[in-house]
Amino acid sequence: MSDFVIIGAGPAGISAANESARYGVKVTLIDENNLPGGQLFTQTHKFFGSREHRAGVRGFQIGYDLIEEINKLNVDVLLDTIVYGISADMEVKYVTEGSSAKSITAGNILISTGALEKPVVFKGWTKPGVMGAGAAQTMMNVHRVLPGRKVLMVGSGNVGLIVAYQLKQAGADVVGIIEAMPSIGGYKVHASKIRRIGIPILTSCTIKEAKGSPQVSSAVIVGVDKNLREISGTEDEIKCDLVCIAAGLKPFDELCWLLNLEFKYINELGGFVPVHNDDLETSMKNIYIAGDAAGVEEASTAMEEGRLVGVAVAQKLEYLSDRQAEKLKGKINDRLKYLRLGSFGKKRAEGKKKLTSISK
Amino acid sequence: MADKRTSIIVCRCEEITDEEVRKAVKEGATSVDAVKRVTRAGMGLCQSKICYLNIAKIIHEETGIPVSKLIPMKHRIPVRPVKIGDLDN
Amino acid sequence: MRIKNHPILEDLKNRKKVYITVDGRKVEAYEGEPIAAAMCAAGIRVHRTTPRHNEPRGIFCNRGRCTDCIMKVDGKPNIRTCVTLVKNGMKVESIRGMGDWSE
Amino acid sequence: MKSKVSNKSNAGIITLGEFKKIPGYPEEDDFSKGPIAVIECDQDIPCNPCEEICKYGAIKVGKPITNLPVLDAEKCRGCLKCITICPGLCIFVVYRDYTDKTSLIYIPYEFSPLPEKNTYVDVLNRRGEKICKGSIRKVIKLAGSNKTFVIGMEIPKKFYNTARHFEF
Repeated sequence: MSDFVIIGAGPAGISAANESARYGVKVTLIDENNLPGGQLFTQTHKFFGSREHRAGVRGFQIGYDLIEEINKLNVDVLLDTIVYGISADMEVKYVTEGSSAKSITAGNILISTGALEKPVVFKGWTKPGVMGAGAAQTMMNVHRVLPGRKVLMVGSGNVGLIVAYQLKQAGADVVGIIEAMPSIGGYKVHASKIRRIGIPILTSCTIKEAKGSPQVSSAVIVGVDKNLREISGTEDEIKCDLVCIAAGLKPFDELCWLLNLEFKYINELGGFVPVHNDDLETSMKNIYIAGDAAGVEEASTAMEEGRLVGVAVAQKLEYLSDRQAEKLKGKINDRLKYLRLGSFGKKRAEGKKKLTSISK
Repeated sequence: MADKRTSIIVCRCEEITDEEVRKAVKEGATSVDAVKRVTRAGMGLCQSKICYLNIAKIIHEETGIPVSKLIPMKHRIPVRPVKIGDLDN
Repeated sequence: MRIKNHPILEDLKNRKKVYITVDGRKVEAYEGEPIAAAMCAAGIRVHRTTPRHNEPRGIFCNRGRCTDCIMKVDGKPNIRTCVTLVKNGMKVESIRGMGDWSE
Repeated sequence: MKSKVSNKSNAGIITLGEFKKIPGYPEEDDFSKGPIAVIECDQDIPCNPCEEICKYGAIKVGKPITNLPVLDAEKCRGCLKCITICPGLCIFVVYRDYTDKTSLIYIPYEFSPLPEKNTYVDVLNRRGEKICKGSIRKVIKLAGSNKTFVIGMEIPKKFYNTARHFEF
């Protein structure tokens, strides 16, 4: 039996663990990797935001800080552990690498399982040498192995722009970034960094085929019109040994589907997202959701959402008085509000509003 | 766009092609689950983590049903690959 | 290719060098890294060929989710090489088709 | 990457005309005072470390933090700190009148290897195009810069508003 089982030790999960354990909640934090931190350890760039959001600090550095914090608290951390099911009576079923299946009954559960990369289908996309941008990012920034020498990046959202830049930092030659839409999806400042180091960004352009045998040795790109239809005659074959797909992320929510939670389709948040209230509690009592699993945003919002759940659970278990909890939540919500301002954040804020407004 | 996409794999695990999924949809499989039952797309080791959106997109293109109405295939325990031997007790 | 002299990240120090074999070829690896990373560093990108269309496959999601990078490891088939850490002397083999059990 | 697809995209390029609309973009006169920060940030991203780090109070973001940073040229001393803290790497310090004929452009740099002092380099504009030759004069690691170096490159004066990177 555990007061609070957290599935996924990324920025949201660790933050929730820290925030609730600090007030005395007995927490079990589960992750399938051999180190907590999730994708923070792939992030070598400095984060945006303000001082309270740790702006100017690099993602992996925040990861180390969160781990240091968790080590000081009394949190039960299960690594190399896959959660393969949750039963309706709050039994979390898991397998730790090298041992047989176990289960733990949870008073509260947080599903903070992050996101999955969306695929792009084209001829040859199954060849070795085509991989997700996040896959390439893990390979270079965590494992310190260059995933390719000549890289074509497909997609110009922040992930595509940042990973292209980081590939260049790691020593790869990025031949270009292509984007099917007429304009880029990510921040202009990220695109500016890319452009001034000489990497072209082709808009209204898509990938038609990855060629090579047995692995990628070139890619055929083609121009597209406003309706994303290929314009024949504009094909070009580009030499490259790695094609990275950065077509956006979607919440990784299979445990929520398994539990038959109520979902809502919110395009701005990556697709189907579990409906939740202001405390991030889902349609099923005592089941919480936070981070990208609760709608794809950013690591900084994920950490704040995690903290919010941590406080909510501590409040529910009476480790915090209502007054204390509301005060803490108010501060977190203020910080969240700031992260969801501006033309980029606003869309996510509206998406979140749609999600929370229908659940009550 | 649809016409040029034949023979491209959409479900990586079970190696189901765009053509096969389209055929299934035309024959009446208009949900992700129905496509799975007819073609095996989504039944592989990854359990539709990668191909779900590809299938939904094809159903949308063929029938006009919005992707927002095409829920993922039914999830069952175990949702992640687990060795049968590990489940002994 | 191993990344050295990264402008942001420090070199990983004190990692113990180990060796694995991939389809009989001796491959240098570091303790604590996944099989797929060691293979990628050695330039081996094809992990298996598929049962139905006999297509080569390698790393796709690198997160243990897509299962494209599965190989036979120490006699056990269908092991996700992107999340399975190397051990000295580990025997890694490509899977042709469905893969089988041995030993 | 040569391509039949039009490569004329302005993705990631802020034109000079657009800059001039940014509140606080230095006036022509401001450049005569010495090194001065040029903040090339024109999107309402929630972010304000540049305001926090400036001990001269020369950068104002205020609340909400999606406001664009505004430079007070009077207060800016060209101390370079904002260059290293900006997560978007979009702040430069421009010393237009470094000599009679040359300017010194300070840029954020996060690549390896670092250039050595007095290296002769190709100077790149915002599109990554080579525009002239220049010389690396400063390679600076500021305290607290967290791995972001500042490189000062000397270039012909007429490029002070276009030179933004280099290659060697």
